[in-house]
Amino acid sequence: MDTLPVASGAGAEPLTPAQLRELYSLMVAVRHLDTSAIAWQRQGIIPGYAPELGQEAAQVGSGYAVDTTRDFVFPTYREMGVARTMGVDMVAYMSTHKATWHGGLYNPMESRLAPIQAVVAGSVLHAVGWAHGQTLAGTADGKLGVALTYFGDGASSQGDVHEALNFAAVMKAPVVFFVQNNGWAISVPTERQVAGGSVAARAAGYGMPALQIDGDDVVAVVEATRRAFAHARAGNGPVLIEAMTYRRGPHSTSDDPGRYRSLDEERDGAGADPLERFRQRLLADGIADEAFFAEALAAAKAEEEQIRTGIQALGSRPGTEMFDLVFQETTPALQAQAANWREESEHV
Amino acid sequence: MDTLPVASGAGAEPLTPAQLRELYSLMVAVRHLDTSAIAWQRQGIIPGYAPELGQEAAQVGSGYAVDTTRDFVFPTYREMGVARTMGVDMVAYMSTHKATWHGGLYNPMESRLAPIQAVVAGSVLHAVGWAHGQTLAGTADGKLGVALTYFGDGASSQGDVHEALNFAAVMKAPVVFFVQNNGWAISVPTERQVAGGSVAARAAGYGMPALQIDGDDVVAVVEATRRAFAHARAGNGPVLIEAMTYRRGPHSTSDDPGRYRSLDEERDGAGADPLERFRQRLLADGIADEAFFAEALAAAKAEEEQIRTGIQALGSRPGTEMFDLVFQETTPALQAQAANWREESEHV
Amino acid sequence: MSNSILEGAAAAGPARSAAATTTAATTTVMSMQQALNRALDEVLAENPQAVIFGEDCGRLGGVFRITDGLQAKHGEQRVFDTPLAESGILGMSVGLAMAGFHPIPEVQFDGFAYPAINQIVCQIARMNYRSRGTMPMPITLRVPSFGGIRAPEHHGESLEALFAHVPGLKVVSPSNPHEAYHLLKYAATRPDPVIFMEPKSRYWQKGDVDLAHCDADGGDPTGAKVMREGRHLTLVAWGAMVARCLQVAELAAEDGIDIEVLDLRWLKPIDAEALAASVRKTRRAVVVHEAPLTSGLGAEVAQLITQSCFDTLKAPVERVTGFDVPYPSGDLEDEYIPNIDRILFGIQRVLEYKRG
Amino acid sequence: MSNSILEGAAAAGPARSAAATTTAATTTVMSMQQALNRALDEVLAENPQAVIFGEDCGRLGGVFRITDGLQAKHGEQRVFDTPLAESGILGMSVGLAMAGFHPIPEVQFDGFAYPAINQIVCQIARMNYRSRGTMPMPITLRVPSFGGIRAPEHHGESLEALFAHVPGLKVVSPSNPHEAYHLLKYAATRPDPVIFMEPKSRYWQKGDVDLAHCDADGGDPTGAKVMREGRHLTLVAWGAMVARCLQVAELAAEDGIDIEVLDLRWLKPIDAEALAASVRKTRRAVVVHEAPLTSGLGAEVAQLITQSCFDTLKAPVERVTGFDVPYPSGDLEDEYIPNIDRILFGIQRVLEYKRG
Ligand SMILES: Cc1ncc(C[n+]2csc(CCOP(=O)(O)OP(=O)(O)O)c2C)c(N)n1
Ligand SMILES: Cc1ncc(C[n+]2csc(CCOP(=O)(O)OP(=O)(O)O)c2C)c(N)n1
Ligand SMILES: [Mg+2]
Ligand SMILES: [Mg+2]
Repeated sequence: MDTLPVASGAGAEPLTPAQLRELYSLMVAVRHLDTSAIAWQRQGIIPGYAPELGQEAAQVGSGYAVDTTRDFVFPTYREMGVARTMGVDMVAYMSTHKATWHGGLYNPMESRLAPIQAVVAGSVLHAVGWAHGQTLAGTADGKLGVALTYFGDGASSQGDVHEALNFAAVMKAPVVFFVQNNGWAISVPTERQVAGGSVAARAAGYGMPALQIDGDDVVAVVEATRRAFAHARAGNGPVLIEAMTYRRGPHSTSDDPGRYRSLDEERDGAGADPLERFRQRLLADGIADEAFFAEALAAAKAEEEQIRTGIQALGSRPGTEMFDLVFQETTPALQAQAANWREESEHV
Repeated sequence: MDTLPVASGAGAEPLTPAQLRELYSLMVAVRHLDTSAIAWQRQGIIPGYAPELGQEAAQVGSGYAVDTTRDFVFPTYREMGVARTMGVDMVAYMSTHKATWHGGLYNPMESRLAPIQAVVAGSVLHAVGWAHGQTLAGTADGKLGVALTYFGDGASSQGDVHEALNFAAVMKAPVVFFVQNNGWAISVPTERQVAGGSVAARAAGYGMPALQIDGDDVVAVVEATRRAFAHARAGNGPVLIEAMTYRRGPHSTSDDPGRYRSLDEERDGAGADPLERFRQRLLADGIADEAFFAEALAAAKAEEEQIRTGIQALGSRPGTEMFDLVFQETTPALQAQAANWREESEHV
Repeated sequence: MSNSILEGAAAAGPARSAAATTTAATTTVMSMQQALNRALDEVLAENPQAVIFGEDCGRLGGVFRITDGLQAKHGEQRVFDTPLAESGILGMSVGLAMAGFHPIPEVQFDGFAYPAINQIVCQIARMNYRSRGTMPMPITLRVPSFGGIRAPEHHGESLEALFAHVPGLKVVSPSNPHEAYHLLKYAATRPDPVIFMEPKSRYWQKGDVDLAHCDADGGDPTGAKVMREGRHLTLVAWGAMVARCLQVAELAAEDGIDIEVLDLRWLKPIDAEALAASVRKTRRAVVVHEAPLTSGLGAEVAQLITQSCFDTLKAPVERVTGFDVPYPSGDLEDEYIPNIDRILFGIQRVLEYKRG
Repeated sequence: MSNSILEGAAAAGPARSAAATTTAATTTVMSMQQALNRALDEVLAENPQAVIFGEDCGRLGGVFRITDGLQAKHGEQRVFDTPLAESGILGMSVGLAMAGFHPIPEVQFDGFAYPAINQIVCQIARMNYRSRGTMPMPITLRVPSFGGIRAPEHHGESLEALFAHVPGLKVVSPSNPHEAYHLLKYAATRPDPVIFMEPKSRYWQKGDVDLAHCDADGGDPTGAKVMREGRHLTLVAWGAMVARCLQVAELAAEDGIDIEVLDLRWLKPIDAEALAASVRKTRRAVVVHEAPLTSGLGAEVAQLITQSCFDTLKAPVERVTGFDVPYPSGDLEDEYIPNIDRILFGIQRVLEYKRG
């Protein structure tokens, strides 16, 4: 499925030991925050959460390729690992799961991460538009900003994904379509979702290069994403990456996977844990040792504690924001409603 | 692009001389009616028309493969040739261009031709649903009714087409997707519409067999469509056919192609006239002679006259139909509006 | 309206069993989820052409479990999962209807009906008309609707004004388990497309369900329904707001204000006569809905009342609704959805209205 | 309102030239198509971030020629054709807005806005809110709208009630060339999403355009506008119905009935004060629109009037609208769109209303 011209992948030097360790630290931080968030939900700290257990390599690896000075990332509701890798303020990010603000409290323009997107396939076209904007704006150094857009195997069924692939390819827009094929869309397995069995296989029909990769191998993910970015950045048009992974947890904290898949199926489908795989590899290659792993875990724990404290401290947003943030230029009708609301809620 | 397993195409005997002559007669009838309709529009008999000049082979050839006792056809706004080939009442069909009734006055259930469809890609999903209904209903003789759905190169950009291809392939629905790639979607040429250059190339991404054929060769069209029908009928799932043809006329009688393509471009793009090509072939193969051609043309003219007379005789539909045909079970609100309308228009 | 007598029976009750079990004792206690599930079960049993499908409807039984157990009982041909594409689901429904089926598709959440609007408005709603009555569209689209469950974005939308504006659609919303059972059975046997808006915040509320008949008169459940009689003011509502209005009426009664609560039930066609009959008596009306104010269905209801009761009305019809803002997150939901206080303020404005 | 003096000049006029040509004589005669084309030309010239795109917008200049000549003049980067997919066009607009552009997409016909509704409602309308004001959506969506041209199915839809109900959108419709020029220039320079509904049946009607300012007060064209003053009754309309209401007013004047015609212009936000001011004076109102009656914007207008003028109103506000039926074909269009007779009947009902 590797239809990306090799020539265009040039310039991607192998990852250094320091980078490999950084990737591991990121994956541990993400894993720890992710599993903690489930605990938070059980403890009533947050009302719900969509875990990404098992997708750390795909998320950290792809997010690692982003240049936040010029690229822009379009997540779904499950890209916590990408956000963390990009250095987004994680209290502001996780606030969406506290139900503080749909889309999150972080500043998307500064973070270069679009607001959390709850519509399946909702932002894939936005990425194409943003990317075409880079082409229109032009570039002084021949290097375009690249849009990186995430979607799932389930989302691949939406018409918007097709329109996005076609628009991007017709316009040669610098987009990297990053599909996390995690085997499931809530209760529906990929084989009853994705006709033909592979999202990457769709790309050829648009004359678009594609890579289907082991999404649980973080190094493979970084390398593939970098190749794709180099291709798009140079003005050669979009690339599709299908990272094969597995949704190890429930769809969300309100889902009950026992209704549609057995524990045996889960074990078989999931394969080896990407974090553990990477750990073994670092050990085998002598790049990291147990002390490093312990340190990384400790850092992850400290980080999670800080984020939890931040989340717990988050109050509700003031009701005036309901009215004030609708428009850049408010309207008399909205102001009247706001005044009415203020009056009636102060009475109480 | 022929990815349809040859084995499944079995059973399609070569066309007999009588059948070949029939195809020619149909093409002449369609050509004559089509060019006449433009004249009708100029004469004020009908307000508008979407000609299919140059697509006679694609339409007659594909429509010829339909078994109206069990199949169902889903047209766009440009499939007059298919309707004629299927034996649809042509006054009732052409009435839509008289602006008598959106969708046409023919009975779609009896004709096995869905109402004329003005939404680009609008009915492609309907075909999938109807076809899946055949699977659900089952078949006594192992032969399924097949849905034949038409769409254009422009329509291929719509999300609904992707959803339809995916649904059909996931459900192995007996659908033949028949794309007339006529080079243009109003003013936009295929190369700026269809990324990768071929709609047929998309099929592989869904694990769906596809045929890209010379849509101006009526025999090739019949044979391809028959193969596709045999495949789908036997329960092997959907097939996509891309018939390469050319929209020789304007998009519609209100279009001015001179604004976006030159006459030279038209001549080069269109290639040889499919009707003339077929005529030469029949002559060369000794299947028909000038006398036959003259007879076919005379029949076409007589037919056109009859249809024109029928169209001219068509009055406006009574206003009560506006209210009576909305629901199977009308509502008090609608009845009140109808009563009000009746009262106010009788006053006048 | 005492539930307690039958509560025990209902706990072990037949909420998921087939239709044929109607006994002499036809009243039972169910949640709305159970009532809807039972209605679908019976529809499948009674009409071999009925098919249910959508995202996660099959094995999972839907994210709200409305189709729970139906695939296991009626088979994968009758109840099935589709790929994740709402336009696909509704577009497919058209074809199934043409093939003689009665499709009962589900859109997983209100906010995900938007990708299907093109198929709903341009195809489903018009096909009977376009085909001159030869291709009826007996499609019952179930849409878990409205807010009140602190859900993520797009999971708390109120699309009734949009649907009600579309010629060719009928729209209905039940307010309690009893209505849910009957209205769904009625809707799912109609020859026309019906949008069935389920108030998701009420799914788990239990209530008496009289399986034998919906309304006291035993007729079809086609119009609006007086849920509480009153003399001083008519509260008009639908879906989850009906229960809230009943609460409000109880509170107002403590102050001697006698409120009539009208459950509109059908949002298209609207029962204009029921509105007129009630307001002719009470001479005052407040309409309550969750959707944003502007161009909401409350405007239509208010205008219908004003048209028929202009001379009797003591005050302009008041609207208590969601604001013209995107559905908010978390706690702000309580500010957005009409709450008891805001409804009471609306009532007060009407009662205190003085012609000037 | 005499056009004749400038007619000659207009024929050879500067309708397609750039913005800078404003001279002392600022009034010229143009068709609405020319006025819109000129407005877009000027917007492109004045704002380098403005981009125009859609189906057949580029080389062809749009099926209605509204973008005629703009690609040749401003280049293929500024004015371009997209593939045939409305969701794609609107979804792409979001990304372009994020990248700092001011997208001015076109949907070829009203009925083909439906495939884009998901992107419009769930994305464009909410992005400013979702991003807490950090990602404004200065998107001006042009939609050739309404009926009256005997077009094929789906080419004569009136979506204003739908758009007006969506929090986060603004909606405007011009009624003549002058309004078209100014409202488009104003809309296309706003930082918020505006749906710009062009009455396609008026594209070829000519009229005076004062290029210098829109309204007499020289301010922003933000509210409704009195197109004809009158004392006996207020006709409220927008788009193509304004001209028809002006005709009706002329006819009524022959019978001594003095009608005020209010062009609503902005369908969201609605200028409630202008409605109140007019009806406080005339004490009677009829609202006219092409869209189906039920849940149409007429209900909102009527209710706003009733709320503010309950005491002064002599009769309930009357609505003269399209019926709750799919937009019909051919001659039936004349029955469907409010015609002069139906509007006069509506006026008569209001004038003859007797409290009983
Ligand atoms: C348009 C739309 N339809 C339905 C949903 C409800 N929904 C949320 S997530 C989901 C499954 C998505 O599966 P996939 O794209 O594979 O992503 P994953 O959850 O596996 O990360 C569904 C059906 C939605 N959010 N948006
Ligand atoms: C959803 C939708 N968008 C836009 C249009 C307007 N329109 C009518 S035909 C057409 C071009 C269609 O091109 P293609 O699919 O290639 O078919 P052809 O006209 O060449 O037969 C367009 C843009 C439409 N009818 N439906
Ligand atoms: Mg998935
Ligand atoms: Mg074409």
